[in-house]
Amino acid sequence: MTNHLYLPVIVLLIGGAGFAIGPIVLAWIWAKKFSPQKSGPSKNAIYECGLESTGDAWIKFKTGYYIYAIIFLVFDVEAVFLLPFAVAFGGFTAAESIDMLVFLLLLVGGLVWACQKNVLSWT
Amino acid sequence: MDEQLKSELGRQGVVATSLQELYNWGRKCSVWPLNFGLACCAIEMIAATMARYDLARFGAEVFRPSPRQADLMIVAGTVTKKMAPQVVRLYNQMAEPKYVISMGACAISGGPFKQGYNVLKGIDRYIPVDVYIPGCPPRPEALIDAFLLLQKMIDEQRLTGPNRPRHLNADLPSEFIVPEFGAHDLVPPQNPEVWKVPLVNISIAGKNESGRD
Amino acid sequence: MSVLTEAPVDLTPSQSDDRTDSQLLEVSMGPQHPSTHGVFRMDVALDGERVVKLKPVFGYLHRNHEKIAETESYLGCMPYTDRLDYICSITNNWAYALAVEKLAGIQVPERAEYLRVITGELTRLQNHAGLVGFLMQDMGASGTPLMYAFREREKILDLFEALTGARMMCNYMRFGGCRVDAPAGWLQQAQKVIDAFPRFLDEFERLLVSNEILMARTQGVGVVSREQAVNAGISGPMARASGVNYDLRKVDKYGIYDRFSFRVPLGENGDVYDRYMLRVLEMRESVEILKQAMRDVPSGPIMDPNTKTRGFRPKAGEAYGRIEGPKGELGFYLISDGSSNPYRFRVRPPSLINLTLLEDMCLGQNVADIVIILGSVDIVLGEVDR
Amino acid sequence: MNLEEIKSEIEANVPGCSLEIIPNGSPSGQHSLLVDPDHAFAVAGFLRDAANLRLDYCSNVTGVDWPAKEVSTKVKTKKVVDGVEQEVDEVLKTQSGGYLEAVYHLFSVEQRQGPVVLRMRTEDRADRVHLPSLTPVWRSADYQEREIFDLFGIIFDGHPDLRRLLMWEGFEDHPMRRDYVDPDDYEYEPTAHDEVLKRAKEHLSAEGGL
Repeated sequence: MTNHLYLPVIVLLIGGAGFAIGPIVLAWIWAKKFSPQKSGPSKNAIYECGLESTGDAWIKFKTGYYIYAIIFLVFDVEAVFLLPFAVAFGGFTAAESIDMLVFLLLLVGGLVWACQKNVLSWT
Repeated sequence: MDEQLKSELGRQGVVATSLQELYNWGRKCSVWPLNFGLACCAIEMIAATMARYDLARFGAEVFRPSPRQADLMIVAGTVTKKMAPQVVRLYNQMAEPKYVISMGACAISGGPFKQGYNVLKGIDRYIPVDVYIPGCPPRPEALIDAFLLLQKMIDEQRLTGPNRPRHLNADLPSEFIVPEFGAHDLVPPQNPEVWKVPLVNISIAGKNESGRD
Repeated sequence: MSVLTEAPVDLTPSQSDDRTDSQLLEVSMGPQHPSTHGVFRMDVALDGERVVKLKPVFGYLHRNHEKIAETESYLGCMPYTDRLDYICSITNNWAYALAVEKLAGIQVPERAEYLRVITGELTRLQNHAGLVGFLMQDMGASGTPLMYAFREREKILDLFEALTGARMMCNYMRFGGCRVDAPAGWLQQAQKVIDAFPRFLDEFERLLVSNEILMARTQGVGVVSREQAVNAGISGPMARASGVNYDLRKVDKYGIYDRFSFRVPLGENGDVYDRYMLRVLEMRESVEILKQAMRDVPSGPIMDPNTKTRGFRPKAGEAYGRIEGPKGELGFYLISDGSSNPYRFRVRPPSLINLTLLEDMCLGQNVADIVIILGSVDIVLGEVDR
Repeated sequence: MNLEEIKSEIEANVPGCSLEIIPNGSPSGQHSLLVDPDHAFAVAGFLRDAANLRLDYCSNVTGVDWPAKEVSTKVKTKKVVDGVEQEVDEVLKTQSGGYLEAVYHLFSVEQRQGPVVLRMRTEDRADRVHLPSLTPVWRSADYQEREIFDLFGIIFDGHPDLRRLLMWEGFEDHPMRRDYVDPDDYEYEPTAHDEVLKRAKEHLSAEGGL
């Protein structure tokens, strides 16, 4: 095993996974051996401030929430794309910066449409 | 692994513990109480968590609002009959291992409001209580003393063997019946499994008034 | 090309809450809830985040004070009044003692009146300090402002413990005076605490009063108009925040409050910010009163010699006595039939009656604002449910 | 404005209402005004809106239970006893009570007026326990009337939302009445004495002895 190119990455991966999975497996084995499962009807009931919860939580929400979430998602992903753009900002030729500009303007256009339709304003 | 060897090793910086001690040490130093104040004792409980009495020194300042993440229920205040089903349901919904501190005279036995028609005469009629703190309201130091007592109890719990604690014992119940609201009183008025009335030698014939033999 | 001329489909969410597209979420901010300062339950119907219906449910701490009082003697009821509004026990005692003195026509010596004003205003200070801390905690500043507020409260509780023997349940007043005189050095100690209090208030005001988040979250939230407040029987700082100039210390002039010069702060638009500012300003006024009271405390007896508290049997009759408690107008309505037990012992609970407008204040607000509105009303469940 | 003037003013403005001043024995001097339930709503509206009264702040609403009881009062009567005129005190048996009562303490915020005490009485304590609700006049009476309905059983007609305030929904009797019997929740006490001993014996004998 000459020093394989990706050796440190693999070791790091296994170490990380071990740290993550390890305690969970340990706890699972511990629970299996020592503390038995004691679930019952009252324990699994929905917790609502000590009362028996009535009504259903799966209801139709106002559409405004859904649109708000989608717009947030779009700009969240856009921020991820902007990261490499910001890192390599120095050595850009004209063509590349125009491409980036088109990408940005498309999304800003979307934002302008949303504001103009006052989707984001909340009564 | 006798004590003398252990303390010898301890002096040289080598800690020798058994799995059980490690398990109990870990659990006793991070008892998370349920955010559950009822009456005046709750104010003293809040004062105990504030800067002056500082419950954080004992690892218990994290007050979790939801029973799923709490492992200690401090019944701080008067448990009324309208509140009793909620207290028992919250106790059932807490994850094992769970403990109960009955704080204040009202939670122990109804306290000054014993003759009230809407007052439950003590929460140990429905759920098992681990530590009782007398007082009305007990001082914050008394609550900290209760925590120390609870930590000592957790420390002495055995992992295996016949008298292992309830959460390690499959056939001991972890849920208790939730009382219903009846026409005049809670139905059932107490939980016979939990509330065992010691023999009260009241002679019905009423020979000796004071109730003693 | 008829397609083009067709009206564009309107995709925007309709601002008016038409029921068709969204259902209501029934949730109960129930007896065990971090925001309710005790066991108080609100059944809330939510349209998304906005409150559409709010029904409070009481009774989870109904400890039957009034039924038990009918089997207790007049003196025996005094410790029960500590547990009514268990944050300010001395003002409860004062209200009950005042009602019994009105019922039986008892006089109170000078020094006792001064001690009553001093301990009463100290109670108001620690109640308002605690409230400001809890209000910040409801707003999300979890812990830190409450630590500062409780640091001040602990100093005052030490004074009470030195004077009456108990931190919270002082049982300090008697019909015709006070139970025990101030021990040696207590007045100097109290003077030190009073002198240090404005520093805490300045610190609080510098940190919080002009804090943008606080102003953004509380201004215009939970508005109560002046007429609404009076008609709904709202009293105390909550009524004065809506501009109702009705402070029993100035109206009834009970005790010796007419000897002190202090101002009564009033709010304009009755929202949560005004109520918060009311408490901060009232703390300053209380410090003024305390300074004047500490300056001229006379010496002398603290109990009216010819009233016996043991076998106390007032003549048959009734009396309604009230004081300006930290939460509002705290009244006791006593009916006596000549025996040693009160025939009817009724407490006028300011916390319960200040909650009358809770639903009106919360309709249309966000869920997070309910928590602040309830916090600004300043309820204590021992007094709400009695 | 003492009570007589208020009484005359009400009688002038509210036709046909029968008012009665109930004297108050204690030195507090807070005499009260008994109103008959039919005109109570009109009287309340008048008291709130009258120019010189303006009692717009109903501070306290209390329920009181007066069970029927014999009141024997000694009365000095002149009686002819075997031909001689003599002072003889005779025991007079009068029935008092036998009704539920709602007491309203009214104040005026504008004119800083003292308490005006308004009383309403029901016919009897069993089934005719209806009284008009004054919540539409003073919103502050809302929860307090619900509490009186819960603990005393007075049914307030016209109340927007008359439900039990403090006890749970299924609770049946009215606990603050003088003749309420406590539920038999057994109080274990190691050294039971007098009151608790009596209850413990009743409980144990009900349970078939020990």
